[in-house]
Amino acid sequence: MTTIELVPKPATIKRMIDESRDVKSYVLEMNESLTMPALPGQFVEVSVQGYGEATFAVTRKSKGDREFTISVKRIGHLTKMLHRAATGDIVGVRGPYGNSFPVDDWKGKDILVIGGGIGLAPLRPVIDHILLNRKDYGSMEIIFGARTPDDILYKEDLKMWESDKSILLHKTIDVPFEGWNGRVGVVPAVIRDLGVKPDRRVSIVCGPPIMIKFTAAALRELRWPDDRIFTTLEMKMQCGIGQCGRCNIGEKFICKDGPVFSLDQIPEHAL
Amino acid sequence: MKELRKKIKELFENGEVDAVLGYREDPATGGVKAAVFKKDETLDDMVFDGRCIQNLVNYLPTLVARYRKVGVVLKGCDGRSLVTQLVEHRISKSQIIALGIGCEGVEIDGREAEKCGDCATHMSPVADYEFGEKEEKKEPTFARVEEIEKMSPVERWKFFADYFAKCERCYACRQICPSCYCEICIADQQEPKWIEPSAKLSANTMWHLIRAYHLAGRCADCGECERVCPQDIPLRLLNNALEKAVHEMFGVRPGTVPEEVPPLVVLNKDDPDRILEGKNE
Amino acid sequence: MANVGVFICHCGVNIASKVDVKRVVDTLKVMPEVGFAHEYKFMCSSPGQELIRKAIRENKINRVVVAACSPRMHLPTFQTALATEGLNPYLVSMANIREQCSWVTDDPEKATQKAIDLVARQIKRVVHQDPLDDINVPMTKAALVIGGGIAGIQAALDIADGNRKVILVEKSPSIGGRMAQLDETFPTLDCSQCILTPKMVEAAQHPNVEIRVNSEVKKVDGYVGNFEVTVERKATYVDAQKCIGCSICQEKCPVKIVPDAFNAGLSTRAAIAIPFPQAVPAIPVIDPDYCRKLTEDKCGVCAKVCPAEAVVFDDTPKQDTINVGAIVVATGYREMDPGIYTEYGGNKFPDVVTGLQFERLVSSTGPTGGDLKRPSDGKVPKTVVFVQCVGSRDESKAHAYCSGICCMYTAKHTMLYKHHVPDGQAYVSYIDVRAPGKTYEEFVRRAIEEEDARYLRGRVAKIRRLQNGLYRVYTEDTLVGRAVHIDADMVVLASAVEPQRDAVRLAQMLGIAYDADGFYTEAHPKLKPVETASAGVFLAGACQGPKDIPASVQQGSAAASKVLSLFAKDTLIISPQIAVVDPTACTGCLTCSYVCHYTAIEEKEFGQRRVAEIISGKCQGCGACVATCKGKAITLAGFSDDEIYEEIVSCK
Amino acid sequence: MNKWHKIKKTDLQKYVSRLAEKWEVWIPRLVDGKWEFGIYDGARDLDLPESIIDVSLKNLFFPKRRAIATFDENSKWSLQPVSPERRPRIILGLHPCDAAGIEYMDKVFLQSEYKDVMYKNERERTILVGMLCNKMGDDCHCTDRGLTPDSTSSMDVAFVNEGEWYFFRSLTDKGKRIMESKYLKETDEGPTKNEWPAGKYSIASPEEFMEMYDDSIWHELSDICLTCGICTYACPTCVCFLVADEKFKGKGERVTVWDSCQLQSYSRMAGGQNTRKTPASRVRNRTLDKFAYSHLRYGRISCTGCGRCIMVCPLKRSFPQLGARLSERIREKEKERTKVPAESKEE
Amino acid sequence: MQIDKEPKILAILCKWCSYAGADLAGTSRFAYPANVRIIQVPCSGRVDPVMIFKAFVEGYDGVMVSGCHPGDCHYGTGNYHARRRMAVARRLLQFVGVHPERMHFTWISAAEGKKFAEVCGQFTDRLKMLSGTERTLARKELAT
Repeated sequence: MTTIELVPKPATIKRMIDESRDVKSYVLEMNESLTMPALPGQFVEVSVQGYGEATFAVTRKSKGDREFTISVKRIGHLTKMLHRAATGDIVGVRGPYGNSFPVDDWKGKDILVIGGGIGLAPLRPVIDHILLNRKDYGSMEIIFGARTPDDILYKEDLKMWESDKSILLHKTIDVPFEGWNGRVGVVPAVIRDLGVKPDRRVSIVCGPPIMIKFTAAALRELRWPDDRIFTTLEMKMQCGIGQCGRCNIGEKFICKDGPVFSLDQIPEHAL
Repeated sequence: MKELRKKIKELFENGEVDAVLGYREDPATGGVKAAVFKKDETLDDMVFDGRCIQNLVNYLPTLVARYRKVGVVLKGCDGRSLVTQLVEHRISKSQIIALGIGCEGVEIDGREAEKCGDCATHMSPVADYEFGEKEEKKEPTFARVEEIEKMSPVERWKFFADYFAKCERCYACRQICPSCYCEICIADQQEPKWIEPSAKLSANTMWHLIRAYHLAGRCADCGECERVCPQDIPLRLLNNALEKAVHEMFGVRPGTVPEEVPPLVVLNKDDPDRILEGKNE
Repeated sequence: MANVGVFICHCGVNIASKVDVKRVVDTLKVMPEVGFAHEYKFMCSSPGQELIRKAIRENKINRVVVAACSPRMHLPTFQTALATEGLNPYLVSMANIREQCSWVTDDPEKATQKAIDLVARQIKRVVHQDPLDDINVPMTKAALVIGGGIAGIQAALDIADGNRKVILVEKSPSIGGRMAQLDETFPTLDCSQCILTPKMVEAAQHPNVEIRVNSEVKKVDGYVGNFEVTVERKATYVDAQKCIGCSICQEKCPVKIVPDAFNAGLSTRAAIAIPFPQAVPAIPVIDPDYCRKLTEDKCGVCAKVCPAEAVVFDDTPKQDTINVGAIVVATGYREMDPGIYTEYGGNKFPDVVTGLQFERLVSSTGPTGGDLKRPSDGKVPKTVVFVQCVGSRDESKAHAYCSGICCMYTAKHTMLYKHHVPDGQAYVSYIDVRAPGKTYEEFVRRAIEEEDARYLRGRVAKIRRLQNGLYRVYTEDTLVGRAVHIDADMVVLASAVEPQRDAVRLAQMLGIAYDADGFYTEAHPKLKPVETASAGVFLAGACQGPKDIPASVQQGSAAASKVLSLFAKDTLIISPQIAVVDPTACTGCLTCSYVCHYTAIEEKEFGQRRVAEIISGKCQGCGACVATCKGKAITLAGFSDDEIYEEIVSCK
Repeated sequence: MNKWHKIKKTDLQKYVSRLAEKWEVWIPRLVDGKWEFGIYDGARDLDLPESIIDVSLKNLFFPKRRAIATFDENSKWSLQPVSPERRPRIILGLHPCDAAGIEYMDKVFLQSEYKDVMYKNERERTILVGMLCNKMGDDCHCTDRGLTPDSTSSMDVAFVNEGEWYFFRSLTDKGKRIMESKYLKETDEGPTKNEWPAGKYSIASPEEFMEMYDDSIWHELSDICLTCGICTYACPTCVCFLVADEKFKGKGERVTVWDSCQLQSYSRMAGGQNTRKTPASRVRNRTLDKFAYSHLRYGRISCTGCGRCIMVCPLKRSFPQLGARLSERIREKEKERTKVPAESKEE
Repeated sequence: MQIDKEPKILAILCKWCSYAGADLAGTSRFAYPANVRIIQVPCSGRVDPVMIFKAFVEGYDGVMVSGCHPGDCHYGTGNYHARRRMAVARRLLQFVGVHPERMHFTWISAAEGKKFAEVCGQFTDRLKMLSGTERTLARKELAT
């Protein structure tokens, strides 16, 4: 290795998709025939020259490893800059970092995907992977919750998944909203309503910290064992390589030892 | 001291306080330490003397979150900083029992602290109970500030730049200051970076200017910032310069009048325009 | 980041003669932010705007910088151009290279350099501009009018005629205000009540007007379009629903010693009484300080005689909240208590009365039934001295301002006096006569020339009561330069017009400004005469400053038209360039609230903390709070720290 | 084991001057009453402190501000890594705890999947010439941390101050490179071995510390802490950093800047979430990181016992005492637990 | 000592009065030195002294802040708050060695185009009188 890992490589914004009020997705193509071989659950550090960097889950791959997509919720200074970008702009990327969902271990199993808001982003590659290798996996059920209908992401994917006979999709919004005829209620409540059984299934959960916490509680109530509940944690990460220090849960670094954990691997306070 | 202990005991017994913030003898160092005394703890090692330089007000916001009612031992300068805390809704007076102690000056390394030489507030302006002598008020002289003011601009900048260059940006001055309590300090903000994170003269200058400005009309001159500065930057000098300015221009001595709103948010249509020209009048 | 389109305007030769526009374009088009750069003769023209629109369509620019004249001139033009192409109008920024460059720089080289710098800076800035959406606030299309005097009645009627609901709150038992107390009005000498009463009745009967007498505003929450006002109805001890207004109670009530406010304290009335014969509503009220039932639990005659069983001794004050979208403040004035003028014997000599008391003394509904008699002995006064400017234009004792109405009503008084006492002599002690209204000067001349009022220019020094019951008025006649004294039967003091006693309290509730005297301050002395610092709160009548009936009525109508034009929209559209608090960064010190001129900053709960919140309906976007916030928790959209920082650091 | 070489104390300055011809030599020097490392320029007499040097060596390997890349604002993307400093250097006069600090930084930056090449470069260009301590300073407590004032681990050359002589011995091949000198005489003698007292504050094991995560004691321990973070800047093994871009007049640098887990801003995420919002949680993080996490990650607790945290603390709080208090509490809890009857344990 | 480089001036002007005044200077063709850079803010009350500090650190020779005359503030009272802030900022900057002539805080109305041009000219002249060292504080490099 000749250059410091912390210095990113350039990638070009190929396409931008307005997902919701405050979320945009960016399809990034690596410049100079570089690749980004991200596995489902892995993340990248994206930087804007002059404005530092931030962590984003890779939410889709395309063109082999040349292109990948990130979804950006406008929340901090870097995401604000990204939202001002135009196609053709160049950003810096480094990664992929972190572990990934053990999709190979799950072969033959039924999968339950539970996403809240932008938390669906790191889970989408898992869904993509299963759909691509459909016969290797059993049934797939997706529960997706958003705060309001305006906050629903990946509308095209949802439409596709809805029409796919091999997927059972539940969409829900947190509180009643004019013009919304679908399910209403927060994700943990929906899980209880549906009474989702562990059976031969593994579940993967991602969303805001509070949602993960209560979803885990709901699943445990339904007698899901901890080692079959997977989550990907969104603590503050910066360096992505286990050096800057801030993303630790006890001795573990989320960026290095995670971000994917089954609940039995992390202490309760990490939730 | 006896009376103070007696009063605290009484307050505990009557259930009027759940904890008392004071100073405790520290046999390990021969000094004193800030300490939280609880109901059934001994008060025998509680002290108040020249070694009690630390401003305890900084701990109050954390403590009032944990205890229903907190007693606090206050020197005059500490009391002044409590005033600002109360006005800015940091702490509710209803959660505080202020135990004012007539302060005869405190020491740094065995010598009277510089701030005490120019002290005009020996008793806390807010005190539910007062102990000890309440010395007569006098006006601060700001002799050290005046010395600097006598220098030429070039000399002044040389003087401060040498200090600013040394700053490590450890923010000990910020952390120890009761009045520095922003959720996100302007120095930690990413965009825009009014103050760049790395320690260099330009960013350090920004930090010290902004720190001083943000404390203008609020600083109680407890001097803690200067005491804890690992690089011995004369931070009090900056604070004092503005304390002097605020008094000259607006007639306010921050923290000396309970419930007085900080002068920089006070509307006064009659301020003379000459203050914009920096005239010393 | 971003893809900025840059458009440089020649402005004919206005810019191009000094600035090498071509060079500006060439220098800037290599900036990494710039995706498109072009020059044109007149950017503000249709083809110029089309250039921008085309670049948005074809070059996919997502930010625009127009370098042309001052943004004060054409920013809205270019904002519209963006909006037509579906780009948010707040994504354009203007570089002022005409007023602030080509027109003020002599050297073309320097002008070109400066232009490059200014445009480059705007390019850097525009990247940090974010899309903003106009804020739509729903509105309650009902108005509250505070004060039932002529200004308030006029405002209420005009709003009601505009088909909007109005709640008219009046603290006394009847609407009508000061005008109801007047006898005849200048300059036409028509009977005040004759012109006022129909209006009062119209208000009472108007289906869109709800009159709430005996009521006061206690609290005002909310903001334009959405005020929540707490109104308290005082205990009146009479059920207004049941009362038929027969006034038997008033006749039978044995307590007849209550000072009659309507007669300015010159007479007394019963403890239960209708305030005056033409009162609207004509419902009596019990004065709890005098009523024997309420003070001693004796008597109770009124309840016994009432045919409608309307007397309720256990009445209590009641509060309720009303929702309105706009508020008209028409609380009027009060006459200054002349007691401070001890040298005039104000409040001490029975026959030294105020202007308003004189009105009652000559009024047919007054204590003397319209026969002018002096209060001390009922004698018809043969000599009356009218003293002008008592408390007005007298900074040392009372007020610096001119009360405006006294010159005219004094002229009227001399005439009324002459009509009542044709052989009497009226003297007027004055400083200047101010009669600028239509036919006002003629009116004063008539008083002097036709009605024999004797005007003496000078200030009255002292009034002494003589043994013979006369009052010696020491004054001077500066026009001839000598001291004079007049022995008068009666003296009338033109006591100053003052704001109501509780004017400041109400102003603070409403968040409107008031001057040092306590009169409410309009938003702009010339261009916004009825608006206030609080959006949705308007002023009418003498609460804003001394004024006569015509002016009060005008202002009432003006305020009503402002209310109606506000209500003409379906929702309230507020500029998005306002301040917003990030509650996660706010410490809750609330020092920002001290600097807010519009009382737009309130406290709210956020998790376990209290933080500041800016009411978007009230915020006007000045940014004073932003500069106060040390933790930078407040952002002013359109003038954010981001944008200003970029402008500071990107200057070469 | 390489042989001892001895050098007359009066010759040391000459020896160092000779070294400085070829190398960049860093030696301790007194600046404003504090010992810190600086480049030897021969201007002052060499004076080597016998114990702790106030400012740790961290800044020489992992500076407070470190530009990792440069960029030009006039292009869309121009981030280029900075080229590393290649000049070889010697750091002379560091102490065993300093070397232990470097040993720990090696684990963080080099024994990782992603090696920090800039740090690696700094290490490779440096010969560490350590001086064993003759005494322990007031705040020194290395003997509590599995070190002694004469540990030589991680040094390339170690030397001992004894009487009129310094005894030098190279410990690595790199170290040998500076042993060729006319001033250094090979000798069969050696310095006398000192006996060092056992540690004052024994501490519990990392596993036991881990058990304390949810204990209420953190409030007590953080009650008077200002969480100013000055201890973390002074600490030779606190290497947390933040990454930021700094710009001026069209040029920019991406820098790493020291950060501190004691500061509220450290764990604050965009949007306001903060996993370490309370002072107690921050004090806990630092304490457990020193005594437990580091051990679980790298097999060694990261406190070297240098005592700098005590020296710089505005309140003069003693970190070793804090560790001891915690260990005491662990033992108390242990006792309580053994008292609890077996049945109720099931709950 | 005079240095020939034109002093660089940052003028922070309120939108309603002073910026309009600067526009009027243009409309009336009152020329003033080309090194004045104007930033528009809604009100002088928006001006945070932090901006002034930054301007000096970034290398401006002079900083000017101007708003509506007292009593004329479009937002009622913003300029009164600005007056207090600017006064304190000036005292602080002077205290650390920024030459008093490098700051100019004033009121310029929308009708005072001539005044604006004059103020800029005089400010520039005064700055030219200062020596190079009297104009420091500004950083020179990225890492300084």
